[in-house]
Amino acid sequence: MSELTAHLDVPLDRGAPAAARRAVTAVLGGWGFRNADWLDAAAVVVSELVTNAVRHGGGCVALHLEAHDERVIVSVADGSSVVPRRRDPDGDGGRGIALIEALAESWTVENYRGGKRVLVELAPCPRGSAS
Amino acid sequence: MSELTAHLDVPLDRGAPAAARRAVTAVLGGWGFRNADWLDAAAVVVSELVTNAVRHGGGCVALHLEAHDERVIVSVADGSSVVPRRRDPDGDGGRGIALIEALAESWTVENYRGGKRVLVELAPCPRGSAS
Amino acid sequence: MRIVRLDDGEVTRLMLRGELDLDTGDLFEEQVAAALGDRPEELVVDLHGLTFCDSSGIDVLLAARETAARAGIAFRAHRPRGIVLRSLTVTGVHDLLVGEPGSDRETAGGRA
Amino acid sequence: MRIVRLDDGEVTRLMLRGELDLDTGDLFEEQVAAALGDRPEELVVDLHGLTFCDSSGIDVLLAARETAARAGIAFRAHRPRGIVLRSLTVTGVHDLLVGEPGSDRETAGGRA
Ligand SMILES: Nc1ncnc2c1ncn2[C@@H]1O[C@H](COP(=O)(O)OP(=O)(O)O)[C@@H](O)[C@H]1O
Ligand SMILES: Nc1ncnc2c1ncn2[C@@H]1O[C@H](COP(=O)(O)OP(=O)(O)O)[C@@H](O)[C@H]1O
Repeated sequence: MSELTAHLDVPLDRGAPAAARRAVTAVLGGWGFRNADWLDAAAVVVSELVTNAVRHGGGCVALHLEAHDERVIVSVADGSSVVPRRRDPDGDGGRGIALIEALAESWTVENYRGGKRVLVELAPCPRGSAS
Repeated sequence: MSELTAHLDVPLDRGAPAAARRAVTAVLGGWGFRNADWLDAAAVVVSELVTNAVRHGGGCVALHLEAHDERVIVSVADGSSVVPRRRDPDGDGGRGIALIEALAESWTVENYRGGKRVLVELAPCPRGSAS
Repeated sequence: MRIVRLDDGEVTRLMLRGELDLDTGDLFEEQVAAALGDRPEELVVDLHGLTFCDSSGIDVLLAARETAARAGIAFRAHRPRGIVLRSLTVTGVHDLLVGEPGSDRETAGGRA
Repeated sequence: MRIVRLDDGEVTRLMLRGELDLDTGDLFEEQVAAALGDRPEELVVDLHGLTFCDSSGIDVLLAARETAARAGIAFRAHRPRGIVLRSLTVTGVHDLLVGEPGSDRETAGGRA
């Protein structure tokens, strides 16, 4: 594998995070990323990004995946130009970005088609399928 | 939903049909296509297209999905310019295109980036999630 | 996600199976409200069958704990595992929900 | 896909669970070869637990039937359902593999 990409339009509804998780883990599994714990963490990252797009973003949501050898970047674009910010967690949330920061390598935001996209570089995938 | 697309690079190996099936059914489910029998038939079509690309195609394989309202088109591109042809089934196969013709609406082949892509229009999805 | 409810004397137990997220959080909140409405002494949320929980899942777990506290009903989540355990731990809510290490009585002695 | 083998006197039964495709066809072919090597009177391939079968799966099922015939061993697939039944039917191989309607003894009397 050298460079692989996947793109996916995600309609904004409450089922979107689950649908996106399933699609992404199927794609990453097909690309040879088979470590179960790593795929689980990738699913959390995707879920956070899509949930935030549904809750705080707007317009159409597009998910993008790319793997350059061992480096995997997942990004979710939405139509809002508001930039996510880590906030102090409270009874109403504020743990999404914290979870991304804990499970992934890094995240960043780019302008994208009038809105923005949030990019997350996943942690390197351990080799082997065992957890 | 008006027009939705998904794109997916598929590395050529024996696990590719299964990975593509899982990704496609996750994407279509997320797009609101929830009829179980219809998703099963879509999975067969995807499996045939990817299996043929692995067996007879070459180069990199790219899967594309698009839904225009109720119309869903799945296509698989490979690097070979050889055009698939329905052949008389025998002990070694020849049932892939027959299965596509039986389960889907129509299929067609286009030149694509030096190779070709095989496009299949799926049958209209019955409404409701029951089978 | 599916939820099985077991009423065992003073303890009501909600056993979660599947994935807790934006879509399934409502179901959990309804079941919690119904269970607390029957005023058990303790509400136990068994996470053993839960295979996924993101921050919106954590939010509803914390909200359930709050609601129970306000109603004067003891609350405890227990037996999270895999990615669910990891998500609860890295967000720092594990001990709040499950209790200090060792206090998760039903896992202390045997298999988790 | 997983395959469970049951040897019951003269009949060897291979029970398939999961998905039969390009990737899992080899496993099936190995198990068929091993089963036929032990020379039962009949080889029954139970498809009830099979949730998916594409044309490459059909190819290995037909090949198994051929190999059994050449070895003089009776062969029968049975209990396909859902999309597997549909794929076998629309490709016209159902009756060849499963037998004429009514001859699938184990489904005739009860639930399929
Ligand atoms: N896609 C987005 N578009 C606009 N704002 C966002 C987006 N994602 C996150 N945010 C902002 O960043 C804050 C922190 O996000 P997060 O840590 O996921 O917590 P939560 O979503 O639970 O509030 C959110 O409260 C929101 O204000
Ligand atoms: N992607 C492809 N590239 C080149 N040739 C193809 C492709 N797909 C199918 N074919 C040709 O069309 C024939 C019929 O395909 P199919 O009905 O799927 O049967 P099978 O693949 O089992 O031979 C194949 O034998 C092959 O010669």
